[in-house]
Amino acid sequence: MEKRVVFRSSWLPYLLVAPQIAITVVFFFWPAFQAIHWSFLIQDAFGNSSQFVWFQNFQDLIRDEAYLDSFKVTAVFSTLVTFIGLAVALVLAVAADKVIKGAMAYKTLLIWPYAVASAVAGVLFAFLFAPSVGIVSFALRAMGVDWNWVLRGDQAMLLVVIASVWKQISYNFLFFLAGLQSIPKSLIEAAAIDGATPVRRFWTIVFPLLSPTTFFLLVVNIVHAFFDTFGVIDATTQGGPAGATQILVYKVYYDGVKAADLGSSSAQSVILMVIVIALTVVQFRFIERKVQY
Amino acid sequence: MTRISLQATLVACALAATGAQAQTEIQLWHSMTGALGDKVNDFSNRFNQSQSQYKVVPVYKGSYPESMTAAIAAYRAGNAPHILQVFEVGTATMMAAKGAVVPVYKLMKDADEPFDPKAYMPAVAGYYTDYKGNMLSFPFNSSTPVFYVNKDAYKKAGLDPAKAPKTWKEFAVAADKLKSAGQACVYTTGWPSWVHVENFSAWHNLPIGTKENGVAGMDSQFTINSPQHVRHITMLADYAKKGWFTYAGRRNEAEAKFFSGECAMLTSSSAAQANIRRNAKFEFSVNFLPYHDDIKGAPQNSIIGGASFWVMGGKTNNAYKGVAKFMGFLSKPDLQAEWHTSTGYVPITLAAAEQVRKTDYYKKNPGTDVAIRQLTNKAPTPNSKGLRFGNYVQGREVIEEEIEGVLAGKKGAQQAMDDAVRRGNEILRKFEAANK
Amino acid sequence: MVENRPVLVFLRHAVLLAGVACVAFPLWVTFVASTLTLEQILTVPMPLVPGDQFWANYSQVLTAGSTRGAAAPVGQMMANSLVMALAIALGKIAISLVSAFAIVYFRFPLRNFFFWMIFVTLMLPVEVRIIPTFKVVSDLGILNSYLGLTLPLIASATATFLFRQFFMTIPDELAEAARIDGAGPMRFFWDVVVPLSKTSMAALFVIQFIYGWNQYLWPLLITTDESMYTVVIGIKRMIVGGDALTEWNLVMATAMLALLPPAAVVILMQKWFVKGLVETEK
Amino acid sequence: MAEIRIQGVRKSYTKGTWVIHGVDVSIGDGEFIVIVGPSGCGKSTLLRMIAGLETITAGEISIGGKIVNDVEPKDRNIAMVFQNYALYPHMSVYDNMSYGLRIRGFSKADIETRVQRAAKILELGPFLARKPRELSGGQRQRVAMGRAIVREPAAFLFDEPLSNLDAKLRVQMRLEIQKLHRELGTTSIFVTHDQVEAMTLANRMIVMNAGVVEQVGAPMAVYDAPASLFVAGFIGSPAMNFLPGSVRDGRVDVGGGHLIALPRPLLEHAPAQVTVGIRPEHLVACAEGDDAFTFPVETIEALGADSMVHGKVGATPLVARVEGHAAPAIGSTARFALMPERLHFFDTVTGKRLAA
Repeated sequence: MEKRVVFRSSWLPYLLVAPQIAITVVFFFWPAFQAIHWSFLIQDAFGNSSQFVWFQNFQDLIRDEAYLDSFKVTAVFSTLVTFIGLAVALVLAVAADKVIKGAMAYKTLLIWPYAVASAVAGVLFAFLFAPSVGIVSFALRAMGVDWNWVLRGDQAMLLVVIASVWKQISYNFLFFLAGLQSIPKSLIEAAAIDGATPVRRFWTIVFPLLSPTTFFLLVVNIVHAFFDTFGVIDATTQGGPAGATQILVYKVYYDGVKAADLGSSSAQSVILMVIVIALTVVQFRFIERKVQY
Repeated sequence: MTRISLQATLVACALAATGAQAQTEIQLWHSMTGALGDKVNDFSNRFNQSQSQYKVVPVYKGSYPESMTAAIAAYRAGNAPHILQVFEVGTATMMAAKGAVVPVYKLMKDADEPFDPKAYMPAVAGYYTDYKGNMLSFPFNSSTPVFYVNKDAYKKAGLDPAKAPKTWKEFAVAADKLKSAGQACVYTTGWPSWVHVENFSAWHNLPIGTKENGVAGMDSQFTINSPQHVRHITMLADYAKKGWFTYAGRRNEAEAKFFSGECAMLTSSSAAQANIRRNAKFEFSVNFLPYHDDIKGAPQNSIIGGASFWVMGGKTNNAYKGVAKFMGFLSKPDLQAEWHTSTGYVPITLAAAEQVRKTDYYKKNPGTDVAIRQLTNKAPTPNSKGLRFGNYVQGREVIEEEIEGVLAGKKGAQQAMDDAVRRGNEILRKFEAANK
Repeated sequence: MVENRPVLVFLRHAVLLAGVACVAFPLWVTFVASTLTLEQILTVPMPLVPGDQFWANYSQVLTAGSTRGAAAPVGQMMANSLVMALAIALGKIAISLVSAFAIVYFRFPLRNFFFWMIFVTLMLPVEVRIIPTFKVVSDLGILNSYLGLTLPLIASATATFLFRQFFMTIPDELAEAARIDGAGPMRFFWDVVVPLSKTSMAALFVIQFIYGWNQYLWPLLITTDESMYTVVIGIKRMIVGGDALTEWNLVMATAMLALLPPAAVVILMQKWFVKGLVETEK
Repeated sequence: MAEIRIQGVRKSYTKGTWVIHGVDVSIGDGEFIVIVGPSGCGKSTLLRMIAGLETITAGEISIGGKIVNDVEPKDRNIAMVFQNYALYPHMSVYDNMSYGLRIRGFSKADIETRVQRAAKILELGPFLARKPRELSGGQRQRVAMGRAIVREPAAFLFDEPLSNLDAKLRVQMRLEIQKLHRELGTTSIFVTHDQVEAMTLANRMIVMNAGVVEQVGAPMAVYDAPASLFVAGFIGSPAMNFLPGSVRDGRVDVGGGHLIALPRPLLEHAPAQVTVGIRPEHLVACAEGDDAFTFPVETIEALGADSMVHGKVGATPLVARVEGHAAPAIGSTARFALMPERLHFFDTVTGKRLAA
């Protein structure tokens, strides 16, 4: 789509885009190229010596089982966060869609976690699940669960998944609700007249019609799980135990900042960039299709 | 900013503004929180009042890794502090950073400040001394892992509270009893790698790595997959399975489990004593770390943890004179004795240790001398004077990951320690390559 | 709704109430913990009704901070967070508005190139290029400054796209009428585009305010000076208490303070918030 | 007040494809010109070129004797009324009307008098403080005109200004525009696709098709003598019946056994294929026995005053307009008399009117 009307000026548009382009170049492109450059170097922490090593950082990564594990962890983590988050939000949205009384109140009560920083969410859950003082840990132990996420990877994973899902539910909920409310009532009424039960109506009419929203949320949630959960992980498990919750972004941060291994961290950044670009292309294609549709 | 440093800054600003004869400001970045932080401020103030040429400005910069990261970034950006407190695992990284740091022995020599490395406790100074015997950084807060026992729990389990287990064999007996008596958590530990790999090695006179634990050269290799190491880790896993050992995390999370009474025994830093004393509602004792009596030479001596002050490069000679003066000030026996008794960290000079010993402090505060005694149990061997591995922040994490893997039942101890050695060596090689 | 069986209605409310309870539970525990003494929290299990330490804890954190962790007063951190959130939100709106205006209402060489340049930034979340970005900011000498906190986060493809989409819906005739009325591009921008974009701006403001307030990794990296901490990282630093035990009551009070402003913005500006969410993502 | 001359104006967006193929018209001072044609015929583009909103690829446009090809819209001394009114939604009616004056630096008092005068003419007085969204469609339309009037420009340009209104309002606004033009006497160019608007409003109309001016002339002149099949079909409602046929012996065989004689002046150079045009209103019902034009009645549309009689001659559908109650029964044979002077003859191949 293009505007029919245009203003003509040989300098004004450049002036107008200048701030954005300047910031983009300085804080996006320069660092991105820097990352690519560094991924070919081995440097000491203080930047006093560096050597060009071609693809050695990448080769090391491919052979590093911790890195491969991190891939697996990321896959498991984002899958869980995405599916649990979507499922719970969908149930809530379906329930809220049909509620007339108190709909606004429910909505208000359900959306505020979006405003909570993931690091703060992490802190809240770290407190709830703290091994010795946490109230949920206490309840779990009282129920006979051997709850110790500082050692048990699956429990640590569960913890960060719960915290991330908690934070993401409001977002999914809002989109599902909007999606549900945009489905023409007449369609559902027609199905009801055809004799379909509510459950059947949901699966045969509502859910398929929601699929654009669902697909969109799928991508957004995967991206969320990839990046926005950094705060949750840093505030709770810090990637442990034994790397069980070390997602890719956390490893980039850890290796680059805490372990001062800039070469490896940069190589991981480059790999992440490729992944993100792939994800974006998927999303973009989807948007294109939606436009045609 | 803490209030005191804020004041200091204000004063500095005021001085600069009035154009009065400016003092040379010395930035000190540290990671000491709470009472420890107050002590650092207090020492700085006292130093500032003792003379008028220099002004030490202490700034809390977050945890050890955070403050080190900040300093590295600041160095790269050209505004590093004069003095940086670096935790023990960062030692090799700092040593390798030629040009970024000024070795303390050189600093003191250039400033004509009296300095005798022999005045420092060998178990402490050794950690920060290069192969030629030159002290590279100034040890500040040093502690060592000790063994805490809940005497009340012992009593309840029918054990003799006055007799804490000396060996792991005795430990097993006690653990069994405690468990049978219904103790929810028998034993836990803070800092797993520091206690159960690094100090385990030193305590049993076993090498952690070749080349004298890396002190003699960057081309060292880890040796923590020896049969003795594997046996110890296997034992821990076995204890965990029996419910005698509860893993609490990589840092000091275990301490809360001990002073809340949940766990009856704890191995963690000697510096945790003050905290435990404040919070524990029961009697406890501080003891030497348990050892395996069938390993020859055990118990040897334990090694330290904590942090030292590194002097960053690229500053004026005048500022370095001030830094040297400050370090001289900090080594004074009075000050060291005060630091030791008020914080639980060990004194760094022999004179200070002697001074405290002469008082009745240890009698009044049983257990506070355990750390020193343990550190000086025997003259340090190449295996027990310290360690120096490149990028050991990462290296230690690898070891801890592997131990966690064993405790979680994911792999056997042999496999885990082999993996730890292999992965650790990769980090060492990379560090070696980066610091050619 | 087609049928309204009481059982279904009941079920729906039950599901929703359960959802609300699950969502609110952590908040409740946080609030309760922020009104207790540390000793009360450490007695496992902690009570689930508020205690009497509300004023004590909150005034402590607001004016002095934790006694054991980083000892920066939370009041200062809140101010930093506010500055950061406002600067990011307003800055984003400003630069995105003008760049979207240029891209939509002008034809000029490199226009598509610029457009793609901005688009590509969508693909590079700050987390991915965090270390080199840090290096850039450090080279520019703006570590530990508001400039360093905000500038790198101000460029945003999302906001530019939102405005671009919105401008596309402004009828062409409006610009034509303005041209005939004698308005130049900037006059048109100020007199017509900006007033018409008000709702989009409000929506974007809510989203970006939250985004700015909740930043974690970036301020974590570039602030090492306590006077520059934001409240989100301030909390985290209270937990890594080194040798001391975390003062959970104070941490939780700080957490409440950290989450209240953005939550208030979301709830009070709910209409804009929902609009902003839906539109920025389309 | 001004004369507008359009000479050899052509427009293309992409090289080689012309949207406007070369228009030559001159519009007299105070004239009301309607450009009419189906959508996509280039009429709006032409208007926008006059306004200065589109560049002129070739040719010249002058307003008041001054060539304006490179003159900014604001400096052309024209005002424009848009189809969707293009009112600034966030400004009050008063501000909408005065915006152009404010930009041009008119004094407050001056603006006030002009706006009030326009408001009076358009009966907008009570609405000046309102926002456009608080107005009805007709009122918005009037505000749009008010915005044009206050400027007192040399020419008004109307771009389909009535098409967003409902049928009734459209008729009313049409009358108002007529009245306005009578009062102000400003040169006006009015673009529409609605031939009724064109017929009723225009002093002269320009019929356009596919970027080409088909015919320029007074409405009745165009109606009486459409220059082409296109114009003939476009002007008049219901549309003219076209009976294509081949010429034999001076007569056109339109099928169904009907032969229509060519008027004498055309006889000599008539092409082989000729289309005969008959407006539905020119088929006059007649009694049996006459030399009639007959076809079987298929459908009747009763409109009240008139009835439309549909049928086919050969394969060609045909409509006749008869008096409301005079419709024949469906299935019966309708009989009509043809009035030779009302018949139109076109070259089927070129579409051009056959003229003597």
